[in-house]
Amino acid sequence: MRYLPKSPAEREQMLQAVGARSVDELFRSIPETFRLRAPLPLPGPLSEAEIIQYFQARAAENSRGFVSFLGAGVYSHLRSVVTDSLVQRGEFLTSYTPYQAEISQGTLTAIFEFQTLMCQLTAQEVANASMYDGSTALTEAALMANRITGKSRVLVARSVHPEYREVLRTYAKHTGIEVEEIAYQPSGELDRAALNQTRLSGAAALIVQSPNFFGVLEDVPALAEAAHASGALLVAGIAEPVSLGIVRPPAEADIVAIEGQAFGVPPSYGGPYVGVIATREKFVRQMPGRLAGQSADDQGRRGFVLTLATREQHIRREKATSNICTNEALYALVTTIHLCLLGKEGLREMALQNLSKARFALAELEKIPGVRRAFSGRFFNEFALEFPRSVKLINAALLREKIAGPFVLGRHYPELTKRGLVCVTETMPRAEIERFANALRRILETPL
Amino acid sequence: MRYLPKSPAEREQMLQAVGARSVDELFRSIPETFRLRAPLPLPGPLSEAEIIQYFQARAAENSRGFVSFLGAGVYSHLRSVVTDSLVQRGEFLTSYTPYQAEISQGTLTAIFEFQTLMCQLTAQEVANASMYDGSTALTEAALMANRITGKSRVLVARSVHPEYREVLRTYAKHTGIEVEEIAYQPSGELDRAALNQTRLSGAAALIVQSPNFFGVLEDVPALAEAAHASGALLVAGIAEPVSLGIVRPPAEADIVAIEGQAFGVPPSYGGPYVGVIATREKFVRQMPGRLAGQSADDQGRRGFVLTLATREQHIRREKATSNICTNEALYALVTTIHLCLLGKEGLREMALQNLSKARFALAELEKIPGVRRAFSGRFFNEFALEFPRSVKLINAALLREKIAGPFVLGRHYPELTKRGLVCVTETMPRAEIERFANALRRILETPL
Amino acid sequence: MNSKLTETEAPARPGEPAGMIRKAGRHVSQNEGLIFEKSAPGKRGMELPPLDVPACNPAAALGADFVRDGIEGFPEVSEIEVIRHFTRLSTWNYAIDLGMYPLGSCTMKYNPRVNEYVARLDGLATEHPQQSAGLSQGCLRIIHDLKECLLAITGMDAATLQPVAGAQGELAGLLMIRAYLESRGNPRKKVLIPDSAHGTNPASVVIAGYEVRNIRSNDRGQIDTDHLREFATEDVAALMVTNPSTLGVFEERIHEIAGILHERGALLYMDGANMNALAGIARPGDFGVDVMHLNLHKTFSTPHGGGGPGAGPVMVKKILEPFLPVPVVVRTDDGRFALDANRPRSIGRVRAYCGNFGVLLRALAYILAYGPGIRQATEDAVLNANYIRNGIEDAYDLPYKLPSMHEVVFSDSRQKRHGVNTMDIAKRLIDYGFHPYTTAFPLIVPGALMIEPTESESKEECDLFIAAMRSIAAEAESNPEIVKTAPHSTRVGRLDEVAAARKPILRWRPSDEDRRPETSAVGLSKGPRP
Amino acid sequence: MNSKLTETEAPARPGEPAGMIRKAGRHVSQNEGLIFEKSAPGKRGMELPPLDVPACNPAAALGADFVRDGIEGFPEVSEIEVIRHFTRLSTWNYAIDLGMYPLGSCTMKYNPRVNEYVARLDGLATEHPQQSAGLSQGCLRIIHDLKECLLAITGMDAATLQPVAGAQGELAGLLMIRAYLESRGNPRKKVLIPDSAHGTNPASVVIAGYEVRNIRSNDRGQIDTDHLREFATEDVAALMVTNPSTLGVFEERIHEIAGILHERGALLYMDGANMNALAGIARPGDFGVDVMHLNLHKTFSTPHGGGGPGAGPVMVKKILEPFLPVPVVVRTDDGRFALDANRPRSIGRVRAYCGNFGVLLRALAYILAYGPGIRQATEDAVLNANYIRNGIEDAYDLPYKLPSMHEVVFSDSRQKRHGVNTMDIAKRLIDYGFHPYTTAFPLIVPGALMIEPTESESKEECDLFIAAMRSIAAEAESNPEIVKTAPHSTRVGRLDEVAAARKPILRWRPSDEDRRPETSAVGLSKGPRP
Ligand SMILES: Cc1ncc(COP(=O)(O)O)c(C=O)c1O
Ligand SMILES: Cc1ncc(COP(=O)(O)O)c(C=O)c1O
Repeated sequence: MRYLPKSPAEREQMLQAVGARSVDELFRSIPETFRLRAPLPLPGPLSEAEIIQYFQARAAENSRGFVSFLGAGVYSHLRSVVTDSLVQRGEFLTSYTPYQAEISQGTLTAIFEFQTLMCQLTAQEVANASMYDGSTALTEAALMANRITGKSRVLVARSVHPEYREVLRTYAKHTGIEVEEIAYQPSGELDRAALNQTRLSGAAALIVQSPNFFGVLEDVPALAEAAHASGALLVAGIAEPVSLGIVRPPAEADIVAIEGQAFGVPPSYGGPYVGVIATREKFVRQMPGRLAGQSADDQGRRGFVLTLATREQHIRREKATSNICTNEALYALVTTIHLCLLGKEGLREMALQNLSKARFALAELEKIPGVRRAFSGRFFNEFALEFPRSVKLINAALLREKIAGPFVLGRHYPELTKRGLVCVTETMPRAEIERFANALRRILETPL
Repeated sequence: MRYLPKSPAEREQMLQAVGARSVDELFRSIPETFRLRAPLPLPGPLSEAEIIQYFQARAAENSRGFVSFLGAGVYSHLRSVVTDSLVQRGEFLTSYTPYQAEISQGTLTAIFEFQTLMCQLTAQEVANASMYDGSTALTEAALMANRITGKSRVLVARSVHPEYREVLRTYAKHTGIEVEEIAYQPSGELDRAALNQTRLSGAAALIVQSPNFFGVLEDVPALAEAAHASGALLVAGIAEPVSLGIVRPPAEADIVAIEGQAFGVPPSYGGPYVGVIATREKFVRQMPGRLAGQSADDQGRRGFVLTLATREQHIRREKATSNICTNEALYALVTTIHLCLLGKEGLREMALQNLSKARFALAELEKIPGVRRAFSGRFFNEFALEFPRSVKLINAALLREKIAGPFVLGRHYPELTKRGLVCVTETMPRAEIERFANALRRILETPL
Repeated sequence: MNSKLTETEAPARPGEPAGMIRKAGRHVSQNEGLIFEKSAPGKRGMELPPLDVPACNPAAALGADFVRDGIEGFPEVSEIEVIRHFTRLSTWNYAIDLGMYPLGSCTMKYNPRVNEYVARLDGLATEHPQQSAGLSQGCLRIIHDLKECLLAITGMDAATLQPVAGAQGELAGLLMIRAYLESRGNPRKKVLIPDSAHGTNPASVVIAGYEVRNIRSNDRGQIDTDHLREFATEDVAALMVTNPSTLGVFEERIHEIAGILHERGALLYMDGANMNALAGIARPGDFGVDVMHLNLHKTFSTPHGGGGPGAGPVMVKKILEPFLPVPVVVRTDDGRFALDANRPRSIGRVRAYCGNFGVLLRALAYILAYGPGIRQATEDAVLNANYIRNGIEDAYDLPYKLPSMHEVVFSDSRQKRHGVNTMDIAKRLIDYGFHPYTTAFPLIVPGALMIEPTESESKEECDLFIAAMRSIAAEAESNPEIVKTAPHSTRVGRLDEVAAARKPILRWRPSDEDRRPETSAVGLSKGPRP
Repeated sequence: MNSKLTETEAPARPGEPAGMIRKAGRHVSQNEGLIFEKSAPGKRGMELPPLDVPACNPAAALGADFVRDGIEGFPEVSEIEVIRHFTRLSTWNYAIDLGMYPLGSCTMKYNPRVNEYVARLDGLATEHPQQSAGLSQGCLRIIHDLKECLLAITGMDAATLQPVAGAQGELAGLLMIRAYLESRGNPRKKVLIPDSAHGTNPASVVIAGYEVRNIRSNDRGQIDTDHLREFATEDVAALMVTNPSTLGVFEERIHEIAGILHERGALLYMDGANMNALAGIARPGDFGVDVMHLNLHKTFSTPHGGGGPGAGPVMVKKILEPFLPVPVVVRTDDGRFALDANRPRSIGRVRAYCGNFGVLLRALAYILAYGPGIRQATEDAVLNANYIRNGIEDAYDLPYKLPSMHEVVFSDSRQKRHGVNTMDIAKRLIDYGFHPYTTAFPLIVPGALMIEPTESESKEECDLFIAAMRSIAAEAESNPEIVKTAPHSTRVGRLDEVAAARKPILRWRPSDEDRRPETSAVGLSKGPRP
């Protein structure tokens, strides 16, 4: 087998060296009854060429040839081939967690740069080496708030990504954390009225997302003020971080939970992505996940190491700040390289293009009779539309035009079956936006 | 511009450092009249994304979706993604000719391995670090034979790749080398009758190719004997080296000129490929091209260097064995990695699959009324067919079936307008062979 | 430092005595500052196609106080600088592609290149997790096919592929146990964990709302069944056992252990991180396991990438199927695939979407390459571990003598006498051209040397490793200093971890430039001459 | 060796004096034998899909005496061994991706990654050169578009993109000159070449059937026009001039030179290898050049790949168009592209098919990225060369003082006094983290240091280079020994080239194993213990 570097003769020599008559002897500690006699019923073995054929066949069964206006937590942005060619270097791709600093300085230096970039983007003081993704980062932020405040109730806006809220509930359920949801107002922003002191007081944290699931920006400074007024922390989730290129950072939030996918990570049907938690220096010891820190050797040469490990499971076990061990290091590296390439100007320009294209698309779509914007709040590259009929029906028709249409808000918000989310990034050509608008007009003109 | 690592401020500082008031001053030695004022009328600048769009558009204008039975000097064989991922490492891709051995040991070691592999394949004693391709390798082999023998006439079989012969004529014309062609016989082999002593005597070399352009194997030992009998050298060209996995190597030839494309190099519309010259140790000083040799440092550590450079243009100038400088090093590396992966068994298996598939295809095609094999000689993975009508017409019809049909021998052999070359490698699925046969049958059944 | 250097340099020379450094030398290596130190206003590394719609004014679009200006300190560098920066950094790493990476419990095996290739195919990497099932048949089929393979390998009944790491798999598995017990009236209070367990086990137990109760191993490193009988009370929900254990030995009485738990209505959870010792040889489903997770980034070769990503599928017995996380990939009668999220008894979601699809895809590619031949990989992995054990057994103390499976755990007790501990030996291995083994784990072995070669190592590489370990053992006696101060061949020496934790510097700040110890180019930008 | 090591090690330390080694340190590096030394019967690195037709018997198919058996000594290794072998080898190379590669005349600039990406696209890499023009419109369009770009940059009238290297371009150009002169009655006998020319020039002249006549440069490194007048007799076919010359200086009287030749019915050939100094600034077509070649692997950034591939398009004036090699890519009235091979006056083919298409494609991608902005690249290249010249002018002898363009040539005459020559300085640069410049070329500068930074180098990298060169100049006086014995930081020291040429070992042979100096794993396979 091509992955195995042994010849039959070498296997024999090695068996002799260990004094075993047969390879079965090596498994003698497994009770006879549990040892398989028959080969496993698995497909294969396949040659490399056949493996490629299998996956090409699968790829052809997906959405190839369709134009998609989906965002809803996962965003298509330009990526440079430079990033991919660098992360595929074996030295990055096939190395382990950098516990042995002296021969892991490449990874450690990159993590240190990643942490710095995340702090710069969020206007926070410290960021960790990565979490699984945005949904678990937001969830861990809630658990972290609970540890910091010692309070067990968290308030989460209904405008937070529905699947993030599901994950939060799963984790919260048996850690004694009570999750309360806060409604949204017609603007799509969190309903400040529903956020009275009584609900806030005694809460560990108020958890919002900005831009939120409806694409609407929350007023982070105001919400932070409200939360702080009653001793709660503000946790800000960010699922579309490209917005940070132009939108005011959540400096007033106490914990920021990011989904970094938009920074050069392919959609890949849901993962791997890269989550991050950024926060204030004073909370660092309550942070989950790994941290790289600067140090020096006996000759004063700068180097980096994993640090503050006493927070982690391999040292603290049941007292750890989290059970996370393997994280998403390779995608933190992707994000780091991508942001270095994009740079200060590039990130701003990309954000501006999103801002402009989304507005162009909205204008085109609003021209269609019966179609109007669903929420009045500020938005970045995603907005909800109200349609004269159910989004499901509309999407069925759009599929025939090779368009993957608006995200069906009704899936998670029963009250919004006629509303759909449209996302337009810099990757969407004007011509496709116009084609979408024309298709939609035609569809709505034809009576049911 | 993204490829340029300077900020405007840095350019200013550097201009000041060199004491220039403006960048134009740096070009003062170019007479004013010749300095361009207007920008060049070039397309661009394009971003990375636009460059990819441009080339994807071009790719869509080619043969995508067609099945091809073309060989005729360029062969489609399985390649491993491993090869491509290794040659794209910057350390190989972006390094220069290894003149500075101490920091080029990677390239030099690989060249040494390449030379060894080429010797093993051809049963020759020495091989060089690469030539441009098969056509120039064969041509340089002729010039080399001329230098070795001091004779100026070369005999070349008409069954040698027609474009190779054209290149030979171009190079021979003004180096005082006379090129005489030798006919082929019905078997497709060189016509031994035409090869009488009178023609051979006084000739520097007899030049053949095996498998030849018709896909037919030449009887190298016999031809070598004939050539040697009258003091001529035998030059053997090999355009389909995968044959060497199963076919007897040209051990009796004095010079072997190889086109290595079949060993893992993509067709890429004609290049880059990789030529090689292999020969006897005693002729090494007449060889063109670079050579890597083993050496050691002052502590006896093994290392490799470019050697016998006194043959080359940078030392010998007009007295050099060739004008070649830049060669095809990266593709010699591709070939080396590919052959290491394939290995002894793999190469033989691949050759056997070619042998078997070509015979299966021939049998299927010969079942078609009016279609018969054109030459009776031994063949590897390519054979010529005789059709009841012109191949041009047949191909026109096959195009409609999304098949790129037989190579039109009439293009180079006026007497063979009804003959076409069919190549079948291990990459051709049985189903496609059958589809081809059925299409051909249908076409020939419909009267003109 | 030179005397030490001489030691590490010398072996690269000919005619060296046996046991000197054969595998590695030293070579020139590029210094490099942080990317921020290369930044200059106006440099660009990536450009965008021109905007093809009217540009809008951000302040007008968002309101002035919602707009930010340029990010202070954000890098501005060119494409070639990025290429060089990360290429240079990469050369400071050790990797599987460079040599043996014998980290015990981590299963650092070869990561096939074709898996990287297929993961990037247009039509797979490009697929959006929110697109309809109708447009995702290829992705769903991949998830389904992998699930079938993993069920065959583990002998379990149902599975979720949503968890994105082993630890998350543990949590999902424990939550299913809890949901199951709850459905039978009482979730119970405790989960038993052997003292040899990995840290994520207890950490996950807590999030699942259980108390951890550690149970000790007997002097053979096996679970003490009497002890277990006594601890497995009515309020115990489950035992989390790693099998083979982190000592690399099979729990010979695993079936009896399962029996003890089942008698008492508790379940058996198996941490499957060590499945590389069993794939194709034995199936946990056959020896009494109720729930288990797999680490696809270990047993199934998906690249660790410097710490992640991973995937931690959870395999369960029928009784637990109703509690699987949502959504579940189902095959409808017409042979098409769908996502079923409507499962009232589910524990809910542990992560958004369908988990780390890109990792699942690679694991399937790996399994397809072997087919039933995966047994050969397991055999080679166990053969390598035993070959290494046999090669150094007389030089290092082996606290637990039971037959080794895929890994072997020694202790540094013999070297300790010379003041040399497991960390010193590990660092010295670097000079010999190897990545260290896992140190100080499992906790039941003081000063542990945990060695897992995997099947990816040739006899040649194993022989070099054995020679290196023997040579270091000799050095520990003849020249302990050189071991205690290792590594000597790396661009930076041992780094001060204590200082790093005392005054943490966790991010670059402009001011850092001045106090950067290692000169980097920035120090030069002032120009070379005074 | 340690004292030297101290020198090279020390600079990596803080507080070092100016002029010490800042750019590089040393790091552990894997040893590795030859692939043949890792071979063992039965190992496989690549497997094939099963044969889907009946397998034939080779002896029956070919006749027993046409069949060969297994190739003796051919490697048998696994996929991971191949990955490790070539990954390890690669780490022994220096490369543009690692730092400045200032080889004069070689134009080692950044090789954009996107060019590698597009060259591999399905529909481009997959295209067969024998397929009909109808199925090749995309490829032909790429060749056509590139030709148009190159004509715009050079100001010439027609071109062939078939030559696959500069040297082949030279030959093609000279053959066209010959064909043209022949068509006018007399091919003539000689081609004039300045003494500063590259070795391929005279070598190509001979293949074109001409005699080489060297003409000397004047004391300013320019062509001596009086001398030229005297040499440019009736039997001179052409002058081959490199402009800017290999001294990096522009031939200020190039137009007058063209005049002299044209008066006498001879043509002016320009070696365009140094076009990186002119692109966007001046066009050879404007200053009297009749024929020229370009090195796309230099000026237009296609990767050198350790020695090749390249492409050497030849650009000509109208009068030479009829003689272009066949085939020529033409655009038909309907806007489609075709290959015209029916050109009776053509010099014929210089290579099969359409040349190195994959290289042409990359060059076009490079040009499209810059567009008219290519002028900026040229300006930066010339700025870097002058900045470096200015930075070390007082430390090294500059034999020719005319303004430098893209490169600058010093001589080692000052260092010679201390017994240090250009090769020593070059080797010492390696310890400082740089690839050496070009040594001992051009021949008119004894002990030349030929330095070409290209536009791809940042100010930071240039400053480090200047500091290194200045430091070495100081070492040449204070400690010549350390320079003469350099490099000290590489895994192998200076290799004995004389011995290599005296008894050439040009291939591995099984027997070599025994006498391999550097121990490799094979020495170990016998097992670590006596
Ligand atoms: C035995 C064992 N259990 C659990 C884990 C945790 O898996 P992960 O790191 O994927 O969360 C690991 C790996 O670190 C392990 O070795
Ligand atoms: C000035 C000059 N002319 C000609 C050549 C020859 O070009 P090539 O190596 O592509 O044949 C070179 C490059 O080596 C060169 O530098």
